[in-house]
Amino acid sequence: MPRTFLDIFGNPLLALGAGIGGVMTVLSLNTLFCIWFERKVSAWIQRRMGPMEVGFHGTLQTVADMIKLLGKQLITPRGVDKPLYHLAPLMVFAPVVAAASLLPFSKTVVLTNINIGLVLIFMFGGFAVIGIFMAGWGSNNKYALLGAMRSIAQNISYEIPLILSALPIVLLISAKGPMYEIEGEMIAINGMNLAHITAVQADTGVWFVLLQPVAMLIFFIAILAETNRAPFDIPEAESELVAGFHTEYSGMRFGLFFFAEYSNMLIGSMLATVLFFGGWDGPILPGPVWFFLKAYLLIFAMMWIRWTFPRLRFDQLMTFCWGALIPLSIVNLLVTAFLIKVL
Amino acid sequence: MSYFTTIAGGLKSLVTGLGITARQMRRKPVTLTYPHVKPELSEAYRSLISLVQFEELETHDCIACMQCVKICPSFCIEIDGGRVEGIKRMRASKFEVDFALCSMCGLCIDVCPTDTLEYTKLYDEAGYEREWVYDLLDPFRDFEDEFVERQRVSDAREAAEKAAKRAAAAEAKAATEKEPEVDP
Amino acid sequence: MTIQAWMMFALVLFCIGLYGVLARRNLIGILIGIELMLNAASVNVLAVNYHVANDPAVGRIIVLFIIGLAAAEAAIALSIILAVYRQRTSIDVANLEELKG
Amino acid sequence: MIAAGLVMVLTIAGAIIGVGARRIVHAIFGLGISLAGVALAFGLLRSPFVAAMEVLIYIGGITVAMVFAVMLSSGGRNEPGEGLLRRTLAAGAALLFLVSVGLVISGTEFGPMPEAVDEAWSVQQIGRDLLNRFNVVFELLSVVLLLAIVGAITIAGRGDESLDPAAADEGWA
Amino acid sequence: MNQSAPDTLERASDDETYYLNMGPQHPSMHGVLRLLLHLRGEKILDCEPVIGYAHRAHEKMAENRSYIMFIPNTSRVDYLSGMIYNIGFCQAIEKMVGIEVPARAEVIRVIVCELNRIQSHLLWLGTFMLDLGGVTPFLYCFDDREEILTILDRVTGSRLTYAYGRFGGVTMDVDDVFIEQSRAFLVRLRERFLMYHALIRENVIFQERCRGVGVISEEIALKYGVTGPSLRASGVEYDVRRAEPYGGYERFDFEIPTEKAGDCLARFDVRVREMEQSCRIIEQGLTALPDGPIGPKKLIKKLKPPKGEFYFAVESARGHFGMYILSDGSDTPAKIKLRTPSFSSLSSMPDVLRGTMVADTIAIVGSIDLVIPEIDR
Amino acid sequence: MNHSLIALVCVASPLIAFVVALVGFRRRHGIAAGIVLTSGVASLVAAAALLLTAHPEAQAFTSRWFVIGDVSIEFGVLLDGRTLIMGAVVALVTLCIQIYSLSYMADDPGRGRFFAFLALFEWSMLSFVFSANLLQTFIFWELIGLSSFLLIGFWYEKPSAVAAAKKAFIMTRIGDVGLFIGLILLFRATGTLDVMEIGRIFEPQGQPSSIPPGQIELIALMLFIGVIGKSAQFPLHTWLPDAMEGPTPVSALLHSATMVAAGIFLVARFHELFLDAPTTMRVMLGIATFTALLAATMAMVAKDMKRVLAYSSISQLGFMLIGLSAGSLFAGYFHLTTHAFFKALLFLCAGAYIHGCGTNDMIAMGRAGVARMRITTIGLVVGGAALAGIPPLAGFFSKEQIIGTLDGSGLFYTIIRIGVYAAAFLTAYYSFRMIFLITRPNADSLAVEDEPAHAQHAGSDHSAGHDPAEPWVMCGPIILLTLGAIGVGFLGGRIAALLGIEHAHAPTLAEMAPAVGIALLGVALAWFEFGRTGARQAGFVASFPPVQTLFEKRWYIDEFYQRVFVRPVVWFAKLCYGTETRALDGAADKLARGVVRAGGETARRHIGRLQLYIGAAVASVAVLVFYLAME
Repeated sequence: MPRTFLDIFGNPLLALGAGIGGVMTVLSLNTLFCIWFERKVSAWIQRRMGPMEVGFHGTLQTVADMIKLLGKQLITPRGVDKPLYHLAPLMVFAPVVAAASLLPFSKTVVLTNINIGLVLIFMFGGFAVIGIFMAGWGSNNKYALLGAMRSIAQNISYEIPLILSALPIVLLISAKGPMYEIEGEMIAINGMNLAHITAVQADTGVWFVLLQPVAMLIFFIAILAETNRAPFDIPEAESELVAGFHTEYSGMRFGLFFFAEYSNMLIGSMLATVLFFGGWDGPILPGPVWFFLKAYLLIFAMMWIRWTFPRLRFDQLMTFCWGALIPLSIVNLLVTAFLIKVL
Repeated sequence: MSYFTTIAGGLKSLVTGLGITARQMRRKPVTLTYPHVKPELSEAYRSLISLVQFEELETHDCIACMQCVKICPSFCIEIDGGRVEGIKRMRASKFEVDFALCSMCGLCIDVCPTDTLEYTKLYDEAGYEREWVYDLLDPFRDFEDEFVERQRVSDAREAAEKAAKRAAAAEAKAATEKEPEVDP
Repeated sequence: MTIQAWMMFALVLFCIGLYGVLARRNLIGILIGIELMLNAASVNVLAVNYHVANDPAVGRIIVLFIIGLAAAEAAIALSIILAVYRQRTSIDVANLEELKG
Repeated sequence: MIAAGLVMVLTIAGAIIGVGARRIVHAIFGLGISLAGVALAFGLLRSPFVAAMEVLIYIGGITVAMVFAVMLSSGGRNEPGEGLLRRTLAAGAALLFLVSVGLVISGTEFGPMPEAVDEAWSVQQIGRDLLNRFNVVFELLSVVLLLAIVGAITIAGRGDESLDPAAADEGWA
Repeated sequence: MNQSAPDTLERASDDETYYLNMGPQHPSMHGVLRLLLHLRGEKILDCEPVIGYAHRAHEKMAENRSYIMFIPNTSRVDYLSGMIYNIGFCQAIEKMVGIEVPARAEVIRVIVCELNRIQSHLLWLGTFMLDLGGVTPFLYCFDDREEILTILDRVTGSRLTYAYGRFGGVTMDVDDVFIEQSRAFLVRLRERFLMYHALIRENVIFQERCRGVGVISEEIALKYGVTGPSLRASGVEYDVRRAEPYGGYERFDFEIPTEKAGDCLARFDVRVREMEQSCRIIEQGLTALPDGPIGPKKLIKKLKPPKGEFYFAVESARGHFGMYILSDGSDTPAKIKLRTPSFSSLSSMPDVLRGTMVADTIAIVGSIDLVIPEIDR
Repeated sequence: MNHSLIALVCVASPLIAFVVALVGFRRRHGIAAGIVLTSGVASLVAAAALLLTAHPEAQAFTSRWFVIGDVSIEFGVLLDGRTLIMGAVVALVTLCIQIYSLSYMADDPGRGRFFAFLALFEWSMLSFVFSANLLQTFIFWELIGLSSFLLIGFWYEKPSAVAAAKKAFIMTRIGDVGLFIGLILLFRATGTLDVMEIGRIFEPQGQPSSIPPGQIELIALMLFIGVIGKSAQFPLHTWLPDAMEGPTPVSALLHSATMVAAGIFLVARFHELFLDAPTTMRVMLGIATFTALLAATMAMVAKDMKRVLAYSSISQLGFMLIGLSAGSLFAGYFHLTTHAFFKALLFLCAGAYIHGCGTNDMIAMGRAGVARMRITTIGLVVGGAALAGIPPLAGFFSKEQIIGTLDGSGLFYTIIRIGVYAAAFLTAYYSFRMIFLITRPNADSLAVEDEPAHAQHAGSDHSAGHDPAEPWVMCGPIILLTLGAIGVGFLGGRIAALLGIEHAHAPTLAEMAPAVGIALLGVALAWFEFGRTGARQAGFVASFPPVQTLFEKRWYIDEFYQRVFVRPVVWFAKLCYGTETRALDGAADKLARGVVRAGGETARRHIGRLQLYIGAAVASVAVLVFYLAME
């Protein structure tokens, strides 16, 4: 089983510092890359060039934008609920970092190895809702408030299919247990341990997307909704709500929301990679490379989808969740449980 | 049954959409990288107006007839001018256009009796003040005296020719008029 | 931490919740107090479970039940609050003292 | 030890904001802080799963529902403050309770701490227990939850009236 | 939360009504239009359009200049069907005074007007998709529209505000290159229609967003005088080109597409089918382009129509565009009143929007194809 | 896959479909129908798989639900011959009817709800059939009642439908009381809720020693009361004809293989117990025979096609009970199976006709030329002939079996036998009367159409004269059931084997002769009166107007109930009301006013200051605790 940072550094504080540093670095680079990538993908799809000026093919464009955002004045509009308004970007951002530290990106070294990693990630996902609400409420802006309400309703609703479509994996892993041999080592296997999930996939050579295509689809859709990506980008639907819950934010505060969104995308794709695509499992290339490759392929799919489809209406979104995804995921879960019991 | 056909149809439409965008992704971009590449303007491109430099005159041919001033819907042309000492032709002494007002409709060009107005090929001109007055005569000022001189010469020659002609004609006429007198 | 410390902590939390229930005029404020009291009870249960009980799973299950019940209670309470608000456009308990014979 | 102390301080502070804040939205966030502290306390008591559930359900669910209730009701503005008398009386009652029960707690002798049996439980164990030993309670709880949902919808639901343009029209007449 | 309840409200409202300003500056309003929405949750109880933010007094300007000087103004009233307005005004004056138009000029006018109609519809298609959240089709539509603009640019010298019409003809003649370009464009457009069909019309999300949304019933449409594609989508087969043919349209063979449903989807379908019909008209025009002059030898600058009133209407991309001209016998009109289709379409909005959701508002307002300056004139 | 899982699929899929359809897609009818149909197919496949693979020996698969004291309440499925056959029949017929409803209900605004209810019904019925436990049996028995109530009253905007649904519900509830008592007694007597266990207790020859014979009789009688209610036997049969107010597919579902058959199935289920109660069996035999005859006479004169079929259902249910109570599980069960096919078929045909021409009146139907609906008419003829017992159709074999079991001697049995023969004769007569009225309409005959035509189906706008359409979704089930009505009769041996019984009675030609003869006689009479060219199309009872009226008025049983039960009860209730309001209340009011005044004073002090009360309570508790702590 992989060594954790705690094993490597010995001292918990040191491990924590290294972990946070590592995660922040990865997330920052990811955000820089993703924004550029998103602009490029949209440009390709729309037969444009995208950013071309700063750096080779505009690669440094995001850096320039970031510097611009950093230099911008942090406007605090009159009438905002100050504590909430100021805390909101951090509240949106902090859980993301915490959630990112739970993912097993490599076979040998991970940040943390917790038996209930899956639940914790969902837990941190739940935190973000509060942040969004704080932003929407604190801004004292109608569009922001409407966006926040939509966002909360959407996030809470889509958490259900998200969890329900992850549960079949937990069942599949647990069914292998209680003891399972990985590379000659018998371990007490745990269905909610992300490292175990990856290890079992790598060991059997069967990625769970093959066993659980329906769950994969639901999970992917739910992640799209959780990260407020089109066609579920209703909380920030620019044609309706201007910019949704972060309408009133400027400068780096706005940057943090952006940061959180792209980090969320990365975490969602990474989680999907772990659950359905075998995590770091892959030939020739080292594990982390595979891991990020898969995650970025999923991110590419997200962008592709965003730049292809129109947006759903809010009630349609909810109907889709409660009327289609949740029943389907329940049926899928039941069928999986059934088959595991039978086979 | 329709339930499943609906779902399948919906999914198919989504996949089709993705396929289309994927196909477009492989095509070349259609944009022009503007500051690096200049756009090609069409022949008829309507832009700021300027005065034509006629080959034979070596200058413009504005006769200050005020047609364009009258027809301009933006009231942005100001012309002064009149008879220049010594030549027959009317000449504009002031031709100013406030391009902040001009709407490039082209009516002045249509209406110009001497066809001395034309469009420039400037597409990225911009004014920075409320009044953005161009003196269209500016490029021609230096030639004006020369032209007037030339014109005077040619006018004089013309006048002389004309006078000669007229004289000849008068003679002829007189001759023809006289003849009957002689005749009877 | 000793069990006494945990229990005192839970007691303080409970009393703060109690104060909220007694003092607030806003129905949602009262509900917040109730939630605090429930959480105090949960802490207490887990503390006892951790320090004294022989069967470690029982306490956790009880807490899970408490959480579940709290969810149900909150749902009902909030819907009642909304209904009250709709009825008299206020969620101040002072306006609800109408139980006059 | 230090961690536990910090957690307690955090929880109590959150709770004080929760009951003391003038603005109800701030109170709800105080509650959120307090609940996060409680979750950390659960973690210290070696029950991370329960802690996760606490966060998921309390913070992710209940506080958010409260926030929604605030948005749908008064909007959290111009609330009357509580009178001094009211606060004093409430504080007195709470303090009385604190002192008397505190005395009881401090006077009680608890048995010795049993062997730490951390590995004896796990999520699987909880699941198994829920469905075997406690299945009647489990089912009762599910019934209660179902009824709560149905009840909540019935009480708070405005029915289809608001979704019907014609009815909305009539509302104007 | 109604701290900003405006005093323009006459109707009593309860505490739960929520007021939201859509515009005048809002990403989804294609101009400076302000919709004051009365919401309950996200449902619209009522809607008040507030106009006038883009008012430029075109009608007043007409009273201060001669007829010909008004020509550039016309294409600025509705900048998306500028050509149609422009030529429509010329046609009105020609009919009023009795100026003959040469056959070639007439056909050229039809061709450029239909090209203009197509580009207007394409732009509508793109922005409508943008309102629905689909950014990519918008750029595809603009790509196509760009072709039309290039073609028109070659003959008119302008891409948007064409002052192409003159009394009795047009300013510039078309050449073979124009014909070739137009034909090539038609071929390309027909291919693109297939793509749009697959990408947009077949898309299940698009259908969900549009089907049954914003139904303008025939009754409401007639009540408010909604015209153009929005009217035809409600099942009324009214098109000025057919009802009161002008400018040689009677010689062309085309259909008037109608739909029954009256919802956004029907309006979409009608517009797309209309583009196809325009393609047909252009093709016929290109084939049958006669030789001859394109206008009077000398520009008609001054005209003094007889005293009296005159009304003339053309079918713009948005519907019935009417010009009411009051002449006092001098060379400047005493009054020109423009009847613009967007204004009537907007008037119907409160009735249509009531009971829909905020997101639908965007779709519905987008689907009726408003050009705000046209409303404000 | 083992059998328990298949059975679970069979039972659970309708439930899932019901929930999903009702919760998610009530207004999206196509989707709801699709889901329900899918579940129907799943159930049918599962039931068929069970039938083809399972052992005829009884197996029970149960899992514990909860334990109260010593009794563990279990849920599960019991698989033996009886349940397997019944399950397959139920699933097949239900699926046919679901498919059929696609077209029949095509224009109904509440289609989604309808299909959801169909799924609910299927679930209840299947769970009832497969139930391994008395409690489960009872729960699903009641659920059947509930779902039939929902289905009969489906068109709830029609007052008559609501009344019919209410009537069906109440009538069967009367029987349910008996059933409930019977089940409790049974539980007390045997000490177990396990159906298999109960079967084992009563199985051996002779009566079980542990239970006194009188008690067995009582239990059997009580159970039989439940059966009377559910299976519409005299005297609780009156709800069934009224239940025709429901949509025709519902009639087909409820009155062929399912709801009414539940009663019969209950008797079959506990047949061992009934065999140990000879006296009750005689009572049952008598009642069943009487019911068969009574209903047949009603069917003779009815004009409404669905009513004819309803009466015939009652009559045929009587036949089944005759078979069972004469001691032959096989005879009754076989008839139950065959009846399911041909009666469902006939109902579907009736529905198709009604759909086609918009009237329920057979005479009007015939004159409207519905016989041109070929497939339906073939179905009608086959179904009618099967009902009449014409060889070699299904009804013949099973009815022949029933007649064959009546081999007792003595006056009682003689009377019974005469009654059965008469009922069989009348069955043949009325079924062919129906066929001839429809296939050989005669505008010149004496037959009179009901005016105004009693149209049930709201959605039909076909005018008489043009060819009514036969959509394939309607024809499919009809064809399938026609094949069933032809073929099932030959499966007697297999059914007997599944029931674990030797083919009890292999009839000889001589034994067959009277039954066939009687049936043919009935057919001949029907031909003479209705079928031949120039027939008067008036039955022989028309010559005796009082009798005709008696039959048409259903022997005045409904009126009798009205007079004897309903009116006195209403009168008594009014009396009570009067007494209470005038005499008692007057006194009470005075008293109450005093109390109210006293309470008012108290209440003024209690105005709902909840927090104050809580604070006071907490403070007092705290003081108490403080005091205790100080001790």
